[in-house]
Amino acid sequence: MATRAKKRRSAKPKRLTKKDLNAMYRNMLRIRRFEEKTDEFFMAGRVKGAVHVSIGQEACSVGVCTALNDEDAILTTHRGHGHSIAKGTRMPEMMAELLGKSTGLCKARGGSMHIADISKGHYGAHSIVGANMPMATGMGLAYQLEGSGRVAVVFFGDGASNQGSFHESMNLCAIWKLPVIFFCENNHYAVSYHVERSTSVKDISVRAQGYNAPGVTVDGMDVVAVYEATAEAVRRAREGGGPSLIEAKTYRFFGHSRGDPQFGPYRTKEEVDEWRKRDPLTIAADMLKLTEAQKKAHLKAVDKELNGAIDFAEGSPEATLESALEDVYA
Amino acid sequence: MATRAKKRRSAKPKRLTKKDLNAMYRNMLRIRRFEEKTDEFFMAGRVKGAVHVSIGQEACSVGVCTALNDEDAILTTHRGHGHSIAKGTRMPEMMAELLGKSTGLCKARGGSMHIADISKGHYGAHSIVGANMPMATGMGLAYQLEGSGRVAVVFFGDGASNQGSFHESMNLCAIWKLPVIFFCENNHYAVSYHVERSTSVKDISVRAQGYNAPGVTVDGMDVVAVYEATAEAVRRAREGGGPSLIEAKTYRFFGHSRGDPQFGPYRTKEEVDEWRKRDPLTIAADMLKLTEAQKKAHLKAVDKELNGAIDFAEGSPEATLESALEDVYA
Amino acid sequence: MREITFVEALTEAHHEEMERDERVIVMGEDVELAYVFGVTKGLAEKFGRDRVRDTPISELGIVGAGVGAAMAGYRPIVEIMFMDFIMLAMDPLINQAAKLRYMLGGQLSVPLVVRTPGGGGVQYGPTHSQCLEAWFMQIPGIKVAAPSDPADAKGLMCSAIRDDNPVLVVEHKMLYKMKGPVPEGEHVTPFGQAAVKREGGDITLIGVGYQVHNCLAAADELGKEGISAEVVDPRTLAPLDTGTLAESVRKTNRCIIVEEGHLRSGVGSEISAAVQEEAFDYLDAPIGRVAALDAPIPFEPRLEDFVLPNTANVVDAAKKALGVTV
Amino acid sequence: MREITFVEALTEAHHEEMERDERVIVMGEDVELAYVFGVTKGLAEKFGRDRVRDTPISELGIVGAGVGAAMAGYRPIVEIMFMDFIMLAMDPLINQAAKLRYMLGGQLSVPLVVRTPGGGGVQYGPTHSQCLEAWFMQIPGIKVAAPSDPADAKGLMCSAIRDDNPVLVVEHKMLYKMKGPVPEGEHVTPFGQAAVKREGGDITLIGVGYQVHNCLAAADELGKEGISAEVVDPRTLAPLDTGTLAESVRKTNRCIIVEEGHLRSGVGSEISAAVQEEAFDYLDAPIGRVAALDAPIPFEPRLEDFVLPNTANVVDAAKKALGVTV
Ligand SMILES: Cc1ncc(C[n+]2csc(CCOP(=O)(O)OP(=O)(O)O)c2C)c(N)n1
Ligand SMILES: Cc1ncc(C[n+]2csc(CCOP(=O)(O)OP(=O)(O)O)c2C)c(N)n1
Ligand SMILES: [Mg+2]
Ligand SMILES: [Mg+2]
Repeated sequence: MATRAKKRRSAKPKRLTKKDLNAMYRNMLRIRRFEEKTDEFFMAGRVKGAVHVSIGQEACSVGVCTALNDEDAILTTHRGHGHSIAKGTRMPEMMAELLGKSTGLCKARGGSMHIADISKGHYGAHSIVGANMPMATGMGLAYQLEGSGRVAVVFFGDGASNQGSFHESMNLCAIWKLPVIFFCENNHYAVSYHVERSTSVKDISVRAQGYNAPGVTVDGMDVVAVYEATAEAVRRAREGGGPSLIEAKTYRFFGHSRGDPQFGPYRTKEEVDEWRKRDPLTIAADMLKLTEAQKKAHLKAVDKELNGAIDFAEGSPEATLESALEDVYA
Repeated sequence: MATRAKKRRSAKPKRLTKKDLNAMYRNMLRIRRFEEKTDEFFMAGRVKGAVHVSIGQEACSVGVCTALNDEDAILTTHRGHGHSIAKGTRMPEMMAELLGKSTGLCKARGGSMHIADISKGHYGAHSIVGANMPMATGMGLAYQLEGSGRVAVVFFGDGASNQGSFHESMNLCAIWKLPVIFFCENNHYAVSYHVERSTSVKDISVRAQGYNAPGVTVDGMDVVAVYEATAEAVRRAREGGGPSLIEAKTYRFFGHSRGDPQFGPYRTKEEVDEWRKRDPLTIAADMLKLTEAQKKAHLKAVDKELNGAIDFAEGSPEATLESALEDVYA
Repeated sequence: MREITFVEALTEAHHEEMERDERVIVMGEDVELAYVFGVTKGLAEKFGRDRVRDTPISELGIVGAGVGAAMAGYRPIVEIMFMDFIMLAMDPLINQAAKLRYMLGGQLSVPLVVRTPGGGGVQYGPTHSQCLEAWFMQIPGIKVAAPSDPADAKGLMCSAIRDDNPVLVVEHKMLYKMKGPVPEGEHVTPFGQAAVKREGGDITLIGVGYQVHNCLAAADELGKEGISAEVVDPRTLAPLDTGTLAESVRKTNRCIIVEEGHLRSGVGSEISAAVQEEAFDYLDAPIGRVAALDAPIPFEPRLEDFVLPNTANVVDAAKKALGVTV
Repeated sequence: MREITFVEALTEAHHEEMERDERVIVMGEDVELAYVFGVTKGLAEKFGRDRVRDTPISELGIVGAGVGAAMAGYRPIVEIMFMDFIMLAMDPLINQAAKLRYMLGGQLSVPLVVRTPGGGGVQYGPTHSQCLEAWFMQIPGIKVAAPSDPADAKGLMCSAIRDDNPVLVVEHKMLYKMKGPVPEGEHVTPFGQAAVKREGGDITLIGVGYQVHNCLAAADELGKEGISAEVVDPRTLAPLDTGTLAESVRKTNRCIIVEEGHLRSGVGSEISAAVQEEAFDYLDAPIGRVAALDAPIPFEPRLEDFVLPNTANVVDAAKKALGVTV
């Protein structure tokens, strides 16, 4: 692993073809269906613990991950199912984790908030809000040292952007020109707290100026817009240009987590309905001019995969009690 | 203590008279002499522990504190002698603290890095870099709640501006419009680490943009420039306009602390000499067109005060051992 | 006596103390709607959003701001949504709040309360289930309360708010919905006084927070076999009432300490060390400790149950101390 | 054998391990010039500023970056300038580094070393003198080393760097300039093996880090009065070699534990609890503990000396345990 040995590859973002876009639609649908199922299982008491679905935000997951290679890394949050699936995380083992089975990605220890699939460059959901940003910085440092041209993308929310870790990480990445992309999904709420109250700037992307890094705000419901902004940041990162901050304005259609209704104490049905009109799946389907039949075909294929994953998970043995004491040390 | 009871006073910054400027010169000289003595005592092994003198940065201390009322608060750093003196901290009790006497402001427990004089609105030097910013935020919150029109000023260095606490505090002050002034003394080094390497922006004041707050950079060797920028920020704060960030470019003429020479491993004699040409005392003396005789008179008065403080400290009893176990709890 | 839940008892303490002293203010994530565990319910409506305010996700900043507001004469209560997140705020709590009074020569005090839910049982996994009380016990200048029932929750919370020192109140998540008698009107429980929650003569079971209930259940089990267990709850961990704990052990000659934190260097380590110092000549068996097994707390219910201490663990440890074959 | 200082031993460990494995990197404030205590001296010149880099003052960020670099296959060593500042980095160390391997189902490991100077004696006052080892001992998934002489400093540091787990190495400031014999060439001290630093039959003195030297000095004093003290150094606190500690106590029947942290819930609490469990029947007196008095560490030299444990405290505690009137 020679230090800065290899020359950095300059990667020109590819232009999306119709086939690409179709794949992106399909991926968003995979996320949507997976999370609908997860929510259903959660309500039925079959998935335990803390579960946060990202329904409504699928364009962020898919737009970003489409711009990455397999060797690139992502680090995500408590709301990470979408990112996981978009990055290629194996769905059966992911469902097994949610159902607490021995075959789960985390061996039934981490659950929804800690899904990871290192084999796919998915370095984990991290449930401490903001904790993944310093980690991404360190991964970027490693990638720079090995001169591999790999990039690390860290997902975080509007709420997380107020953690000190954001500041320290952005500064570190900027001074060292690390290949790290800070992707902020501004879904307008941190639990019940609106971004306008929590955050002193209108566009979180403005904060990039404090680090001499580029910052852009994109439509987080438009998978192509997300892809393009990410592809540009990836190019820059691979060329040694350092970090970028991308803010995607988006919305979660469901409640924050367990027990939180879709609307109620802190947001109105009208607001949710308004955003639902901009469902990222609808937008992508419209771009693709998908017919009802085509949509059905997508759905059928996705559900087949999903049912396979569920079958795998349900058919897997429970974790043994002794396994709860393993892997504490390497 | 009625919540937001009183109307905020609008304070128009006063125009400095020659008398004011003379007082400012005198105060800078008081700091200079106090710290020269402290350094001498330190070298002689009479002042123990960690001591950081601010010689070269006196214009910051005095420029800021001249813009404050007695009821306003300051919170300072490991390098806080200057701020302390400028805010009116009792010099005899301060010297007694450095010499570890029972009459010391901190009863010989805190030493140089924790000088405080609450009776003068000096809420302490804080030796954990960056820790004073959240505290200042809380004090600003208290002042807003009591509607008193008081402001809190927090001093910190270029190095400290990279702590997460800076980010969290700026954001909190901005969303709540708290009367807090963030005063960054950019003396270009954090111990041996140059600001250009540690900090991703040229002017730290730029970071204010990330919080939708005003940020300015001023000449930290010019006491009038510092005063004016502070007075404007104070006005804004008292009127409910929220926090400001002021960056003062300055320089410490001495080493970082014990054992660190004035120049050597990380900076050159030429660099120090260059900055010494802009000694804040010289600049102020020139503005005032002080004669040699006038300067001598200042010096004499200051040394008299200083010697009185030293006499007080030397004449004070040592702290009793039992006192080391007191005041742990209220 | 009327029965209310642990959460209701805490909420009541807030209402009463905020009425009593207008310098009491509340800050935390989602506290206005009391959205997570409900302790701050109704406070924002009653006392206004100046005194009860939602904060950004900035644990360091808000605890630090709590310290500052306390320095300026207010009495802030800062909620940390899960105890695990307090790791982000160790500096303001330990390097500042706990030391400022001493370090500044007694010039001011820091009447800050930080309250936070600790412990497992809700399948939240490794980073949302920890019990870290022992850390805070080591630090001079900060007090630690760990109530185990609604009456103590109210009484200790009122004490905490009135205390001129920083206080950490640890509320176990599994207690929140538990009901119990709470006296009407002012009810203040002093710090540093352990409570004998059940008398017995054969062995002393010392329980921390929620684990008091495992001790009580174990005492029931042991009772069926003719063993009379005394259950003692220290209630505050700093100050720690070693006198009452040792007194019980001098009577029963045997002692088991039950906590939900990890064994090595846990609350039980200190209690064991202190009790053996004070009751050495009375001990007929080694002091035993029951604690979480040596792994992070996994989220899956069976695994979580396995790692956390349970009643059977307490019964077994007690029998071992009594030389009864299990 | 050649004698080198504690600092030189640590520096040597860095040089050798960095030569041995190019994935070893070093980060910290002012580490390039090794400006504060000198441990990283010469590394930047030799290995370049890519592998040895100064960082901004961002303790949370740099420890977190260490975690990330370790996740990506590097073996970072992060220096925290004073142990007290580690409070800013508890989250990456405890919620992330110590748990990631377990929490992600064993998919990766986190070979991170954090090293930091702890303790008093240099008049740096309340926020630059703390000993917080006990906190880390409670957390499954992180190891803790506390060397007391140059040979162990080198040996434990090499072990720490080669370990695939997160390791905290606590270096007492008063040890840095201490000289002692260190074998030439590769010298790796395994974790979890206490060392008997001096044999004796009447009482066991267990010392943590720098306090081993207070124990040795106390043993000298006691020897003058015909009391033969055995001095044992656990060397690593997690894993903790309770076997060797208890074995010594089974021989001497008496035990005093000496640490520089605060007494309540300190390292001594755990050692006391564990030793009495393993050696209960052999104890002829309560296990005694010597630690810092119950106050922050004041800066003034006389006051500091008063609050910190000293040789006389150890002698007195030992005599008390032996029933000798002091
Ligand atoms: C350090 C920390 N503080 C608080 C929480 C509790 N918490 C979990 S999610 C969440 C809101 C996060 O908001 P945001 O970053 O906007 O992400 P979103 O939930 O909207 O996806 C909070 C407060 C946490 N997990 N970690
Ligand atoms: C949290 C923390 N990290 C590190 C230190 C050690 N330290 C003391 S002063 C200092 C440099 C501070 O630089 P800057 O903020 O620019 O202030 P200056 O010394 O230049 O006045 C450092 C690293 C500390 N006291 N606290
Ligand atoms: Mg959000
Ligand atoms: Mg500086």
